Amino acid sequence: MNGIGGVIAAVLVAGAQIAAVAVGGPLLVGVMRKVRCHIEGRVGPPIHQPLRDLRKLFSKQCMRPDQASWVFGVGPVVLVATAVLIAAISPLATTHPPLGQTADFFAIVFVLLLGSVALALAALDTGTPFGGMGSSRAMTIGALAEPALLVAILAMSIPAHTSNLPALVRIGLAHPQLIASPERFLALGSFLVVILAESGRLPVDNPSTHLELTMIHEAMVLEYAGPDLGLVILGESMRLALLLGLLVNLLAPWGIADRAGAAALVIGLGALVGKVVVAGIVIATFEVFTAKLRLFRLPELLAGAFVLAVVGAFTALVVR
Amino acid sequence: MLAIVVLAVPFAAGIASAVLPWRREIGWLCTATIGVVLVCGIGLAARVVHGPPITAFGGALRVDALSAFMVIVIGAIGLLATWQSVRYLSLEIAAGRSSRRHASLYSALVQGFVTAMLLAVLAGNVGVMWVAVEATTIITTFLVGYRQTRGSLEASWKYIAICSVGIAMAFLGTVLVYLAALHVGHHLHANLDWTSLMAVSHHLDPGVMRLAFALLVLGYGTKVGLAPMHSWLPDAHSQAPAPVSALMSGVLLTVAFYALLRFKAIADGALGVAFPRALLVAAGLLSLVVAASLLLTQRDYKRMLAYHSVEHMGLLALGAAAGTPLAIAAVLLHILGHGLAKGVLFLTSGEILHAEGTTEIAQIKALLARRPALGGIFGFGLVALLGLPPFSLFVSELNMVRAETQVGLGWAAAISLGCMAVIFGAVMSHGRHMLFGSGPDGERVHKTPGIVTVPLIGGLVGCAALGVVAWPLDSLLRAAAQVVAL
Amino acid sequence: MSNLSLVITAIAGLSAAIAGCALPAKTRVHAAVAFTWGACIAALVGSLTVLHTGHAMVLNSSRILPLTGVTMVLDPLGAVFVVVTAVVAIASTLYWLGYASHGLSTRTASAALPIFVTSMLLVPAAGSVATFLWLWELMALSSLLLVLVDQRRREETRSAAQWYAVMTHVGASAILFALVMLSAHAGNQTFAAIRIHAVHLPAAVRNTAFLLALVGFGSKAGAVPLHVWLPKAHPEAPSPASALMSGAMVNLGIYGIVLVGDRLLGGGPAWWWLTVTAVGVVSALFGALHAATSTDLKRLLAYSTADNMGLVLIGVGASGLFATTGHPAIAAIAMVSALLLTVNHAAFKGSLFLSAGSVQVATGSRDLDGMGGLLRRMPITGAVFLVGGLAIAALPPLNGFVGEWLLFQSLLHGLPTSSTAVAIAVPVGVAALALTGGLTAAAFVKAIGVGFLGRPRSEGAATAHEVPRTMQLGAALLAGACVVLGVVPMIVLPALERATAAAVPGAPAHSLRSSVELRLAGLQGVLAPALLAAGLALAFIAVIAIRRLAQRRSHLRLALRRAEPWGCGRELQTARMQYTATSFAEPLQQVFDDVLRPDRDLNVSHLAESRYYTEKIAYRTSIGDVVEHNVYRPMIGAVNAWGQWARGLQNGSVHRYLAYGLVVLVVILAVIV
Amino acid sequence: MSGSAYASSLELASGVVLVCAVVTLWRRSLSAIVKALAVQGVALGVVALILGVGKHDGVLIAVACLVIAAKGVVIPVLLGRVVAGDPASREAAPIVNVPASLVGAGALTFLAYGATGSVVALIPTTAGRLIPLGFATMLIGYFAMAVRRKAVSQIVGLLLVDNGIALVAFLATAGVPLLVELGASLDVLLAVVVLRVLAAQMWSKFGVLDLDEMRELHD
Repeated sequence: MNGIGGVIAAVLVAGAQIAAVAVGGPLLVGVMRKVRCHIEGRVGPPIHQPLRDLRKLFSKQCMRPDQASWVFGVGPVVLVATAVLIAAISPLATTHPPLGQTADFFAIVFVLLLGSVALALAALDTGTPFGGMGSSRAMTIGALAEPALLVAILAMSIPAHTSNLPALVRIGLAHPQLIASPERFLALGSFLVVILAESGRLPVDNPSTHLELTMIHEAMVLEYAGPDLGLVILGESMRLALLLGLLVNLLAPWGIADRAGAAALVIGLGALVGKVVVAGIVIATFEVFTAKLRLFRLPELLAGAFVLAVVGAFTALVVR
Repeated sequence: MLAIVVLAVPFAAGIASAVLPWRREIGWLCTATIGVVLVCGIGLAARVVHGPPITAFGGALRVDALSAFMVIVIGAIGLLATWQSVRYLSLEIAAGRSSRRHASLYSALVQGFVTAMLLAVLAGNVGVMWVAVEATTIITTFLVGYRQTRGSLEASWKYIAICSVGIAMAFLGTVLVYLAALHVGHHLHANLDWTSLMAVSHHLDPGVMRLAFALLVLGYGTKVGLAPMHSWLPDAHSQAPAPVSALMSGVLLTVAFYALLRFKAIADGALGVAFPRALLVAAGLLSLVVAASLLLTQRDYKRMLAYHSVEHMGLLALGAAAGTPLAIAAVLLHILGHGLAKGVLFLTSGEILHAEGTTEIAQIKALLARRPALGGIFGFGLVALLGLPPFSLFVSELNMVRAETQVGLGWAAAISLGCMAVIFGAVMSHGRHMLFGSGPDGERVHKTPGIVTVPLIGGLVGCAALGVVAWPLDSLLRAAAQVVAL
Repeated sequence: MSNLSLVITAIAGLSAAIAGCALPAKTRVHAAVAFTWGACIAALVGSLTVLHTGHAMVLNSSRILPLTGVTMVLDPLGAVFVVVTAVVAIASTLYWLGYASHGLSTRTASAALPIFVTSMLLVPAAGSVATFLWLWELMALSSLLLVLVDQRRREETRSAAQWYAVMTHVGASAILFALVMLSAHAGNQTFAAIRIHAVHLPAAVRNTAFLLALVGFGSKAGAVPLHVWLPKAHPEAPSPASALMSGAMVNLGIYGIVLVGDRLLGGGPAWWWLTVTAVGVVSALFGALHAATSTDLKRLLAYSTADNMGLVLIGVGASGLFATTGHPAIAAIAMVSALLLTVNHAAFKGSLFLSAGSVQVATGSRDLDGMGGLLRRMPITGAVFLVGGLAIAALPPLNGFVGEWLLFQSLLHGLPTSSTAVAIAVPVGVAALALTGGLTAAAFVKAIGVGFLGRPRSEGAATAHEVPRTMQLGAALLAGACVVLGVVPMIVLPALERATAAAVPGAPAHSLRSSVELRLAGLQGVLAPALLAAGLALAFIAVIAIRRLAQRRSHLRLALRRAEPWGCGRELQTARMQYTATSFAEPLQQVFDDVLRPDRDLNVSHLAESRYYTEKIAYRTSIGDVVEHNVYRPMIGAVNAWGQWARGLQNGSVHRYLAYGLVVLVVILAVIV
Repeated sequence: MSGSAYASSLELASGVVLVCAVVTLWRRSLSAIVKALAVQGVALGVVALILGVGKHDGVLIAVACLVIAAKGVVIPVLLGRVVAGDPASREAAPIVNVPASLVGAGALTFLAYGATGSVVALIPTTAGRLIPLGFATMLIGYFAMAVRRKAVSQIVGLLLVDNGIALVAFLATAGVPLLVELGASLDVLLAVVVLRVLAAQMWSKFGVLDLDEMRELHD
């Protein structure tokens, strides 16, 4: 990739990935709702309903609590910005994303953490009990999920001798036996539980509820309206899509573009969308049949994920 | 010549103040005499540091680097004490607790006390040294009982009873040393001169010397306040008037320790290092443990300072047990540093007793808030005593621990550090209850007259200077250490 | 190397102290600050030249400190700590200018602070046992005086000062005995001689010396079993002093461990470093947990100091572990990460303590449950606290993240090793790193959210207004350092590498080739903080642009509307309805209940007439320090019991005293016979 | 004087010194104790006299006369006046009862013999053999001070210690150099005077001569 040509190509790839995630996210949420309704015997709204909601929200008037400071407004923007940044640099459609060498798994996790911390702070700024309740629970779950996540990354990085995400995917592509190895499954298992916790899916938090006692994510964003609410919903759905995309690429990297070129990129995007939709469907069906865990039973779930990751790390150590 | 002046001047002052009824001018005269003693001491030290020891009266008085250093110690703390005793006496007379005649007796006794200590330090003859130390006991008994209260009477009885028995042991030890010296072969000119004893120390009979040194450590240990025989110290020092307890705690204990050092030099020659070291380590550690235990629940700040002396004497014993030139130099520096700090603290406690009327720690609240000058000096005095920089006690304690570890007494040094940590905690909590807190609002801040605070601050600054600047004392310390070191 | 800078530092410090206690009240603080800055700049210049050239700066003088003389050797390792102390000191003294009118202008305080700063500047430059210990204890004494500044008003300050003094003294005695043991075998007491003779010291001496040094320096760094003084002393000290203590003094505990463990003893058996790592893990978790659940702002910051020092200890332990198991390159990276964590911690903890001080000055209290809405009333202090909080929570654009990333990389790449100890230590280390990161994020979201956002919960918070400009500038200086270190850490790393080469035996000179990114030599770990920050900024601007575009395109063009937030339909929203720090931390307290052991007492008072009607229910919960409660209280009780028993020794009867003497005489005579 | 008479008289005198020490432990009434002290002082003087005559040492003879005068006459008279002033001049309830203290005295004598083995070995003469007697007197004196309640009996105990040491001094080294000897005896004399003054003050001011009640200064 020489000079200007390289830069343009990189911008194109980044644009493609960002667009895919920005549009794909809400669509994925729509698909998952559709699957739920289908299993529950209802027709349910069309798949692109979330996109239409976003368009409606962006044209509405923006409201702010009277005592809130600038942090309230910045929260959603940071949430979406972090999602956009990760979408640009992580290996979704191609194993050579722009600025690929900086896409360290550790860095990506902490950028996501920045997004959720920004949202938690914004929730506290509203001055209502719901904001405090939501951010307190979210931060507790975030703190408990952190060890499982990092040890999972450790388990996946040990055999590959690097924690750089594109490199992990490339090595996974080149050596399939690395993927089939037990530590990769254990690590991805705990990674899946962490994804459900981070994006507020069912066993951890019911996305469609308004009940004070149970809602975690919903409580944080109660005060948002208009474009702010739109940004929050967009951000949440992009994060879900991103995390599932990473999970899928680490589990089954087939079809991802390994070499430069528009054709490979298109195939990569197609494969990505397909795999993510499949993952979404699996999660949606799983959600239909599980109930939400009580808040103080969550530590056991996250501890289970942590144990999975630790066992993965030890197998990675012992096997090598 | 200087040696005779050092002795004669305080003696004359003693006679003068005994005869004339007490007035402030007489008090200042006595302080001036001690100033002269200090100046002579420095003069002696300057001459003796590099030159040979000076003798006077045909060898009866002998001044070597060690005794010159002790004269400086006596002079410095004596100056502080006599400076304060002028104020002490005028306050006592004003309060009607003692008459002019009684005050003149007091200053005469103090001058006699200083003269006796100077004689003990300058004596070339070990017997004369014993007599001088015994004389100090008798003189200080009256000074301890000066206040005529029931407590001071009881304290002086215990003081004279325990110290006389202890000193008698020391006399028996001296006799046995003399006996061993007599039977070294040439009976003729054997006498109790320290130099001749040192010359012949390798031929002394080990059996007799072991018995003699044990009795000497027990005997002089009583006067030093080492553990088994320390019980008189807290009573005597807490009941005596402040200037006297400053003198006793700061100087008298170390003069007795000086005597112990002299005899240790002889014993090392006769018995080798093992036995004296074992004895001194045992005494030192026992003193440290006893001091640490009894400081924990102390309720009287004068007794707290007295037990602190027991601790520091224990440290000196440990340092002397190590015996290397570095150890003895550190011990000597510690003697001067401790003398200054303890003197300042006892004088301040005297002022606090006069101002507050009680020696109970519990009844004194927010001293720093109500009497900033006194509280500040008392606080920094405690800091100096606990061995924190910039004061000299930190440097001397560090080097004593270093010397002990080099000689293989690491375990003893560790126990001493442990005891010092316990004592630090205990004194810290007592100090906190006395010094900190806010006084009852509305009470005006009491000012302490400059005449009182100037010498005390001077003493503390001197102690700090000793701890920082090495220039004047370093050579004197090393020369003095060579006299008794291994 | 001309050792002029050390001399100037000492003289300037001394004159600052003299100016501090001699001059009248008005000019006292300004003169002291001016001289202290002189000392800091001199030390800064000296240490930067040492770091640049790599040669140590030596100063010997036998005229100071009787019997031993003074030896000063400033090597690259010490220089790093001097630079950190100087920067934190400059910021704190700048802050002090504004803070002086709020109670830090007494004679002792304005003399003690310059001495405290100067002694901290010179401790890393000490070259012999006596000099090091002299400066160390002087630092302890001056910081004690600073803790005691406003002891008149509060009982907690007095008891905190006593805890602090006793524990520091016990630590100092441990260090003293360790260094004396090493120097006793080595003949003379300079560090150079010790290093030469350390090789053939018997193993018992080396182990005891290292453990004692770990106890002494660990207590200064706030390692858990010995941390009890930290959450007591730091909150009670005036803010510039607590910023200096947390920003610079605790680092010297780390310097001590590296000095004794690596430089003097030249590394040791694996179990040494496993102990250090274990202590680090326990400290990190314990500190983070207590930070997450404490409601006093400064106490929260003090516990997070213990937590960060725990992370640094993990780094130091890992570096030692890798050095013993034959990975010098990774050991070097682990040491660089430990040093970077220390530097970062100095920057953000300093700014946090200073801004917490400004909050205390403005609202009059430190209790988070009484604050709120301060960001609107104190914009700059709020912003500084926000930056500091995000930095300590290790979030990307700021410096906390770079340090933790480097530590994670060194742990990761040290893994495929033969020794099982390392194989167990590393995952546990990573887990601790992660949980601590999560808990710290929760703690600082609480501190920022409850403290600065939402509605003011007390009269003090409602009427708070911004503090004088110098105080804001002091805190902002360190917050700026956080941002710069976060985006461009490369300016610091070469210096840290040179320091590591001096500390870790056998470490390669250049462990990370750092240009725009941090590329680990010989490994595939790369991080480009600058690019990440740029990407974030770009994305942020893009999103705002899209949002504004969507807003303008919508035909309604409605302005921003401020309205009552939703309170389940209640008309009047009061500040009491918000979450407080206690309620925010309640889930975490619930989860970690058996570690924290909060003491709850509930008393219900019934009406006189009948037990079935309750008159008043009072519920009080507070989280004490488990270590203090179960370890220190029983010890103190035992010591006091021993004191009570010992009083019997001196019961006043002259017969008993004479009997003591007689018994000892008889025993001696029996022994001699 | 012929050899054997010289030796036997020396042994007799030293024996009397030790016996008087035991008597002070045995008898309860203070006046009896003071009388025993006087006898002991005289015996000590006689020992010094015999040694002085034996060695034709004029100084020692002078010292002997001084000892007889001071310890035999002056001090007992001083103490006698104090005892006369105190009506309950009996050692009512000594801390250690009489038989136990006698057994203690025996043990201490045995210990004295053991401890001074090396000293006796050093001096082959008869005087050398008698040194343990002095040592035993000193130990018994110390024991007396530690167990007797009355102030006077403590003074007597102290004097026993001094007499014991003086005996050892005379026997071992035929008296220490004159200057030291004078200083020592002057000190002992002054010590007794001081104790007597204190006892008188205690008696006049606080009406108590039982030392066990003086327990105000304690921790």
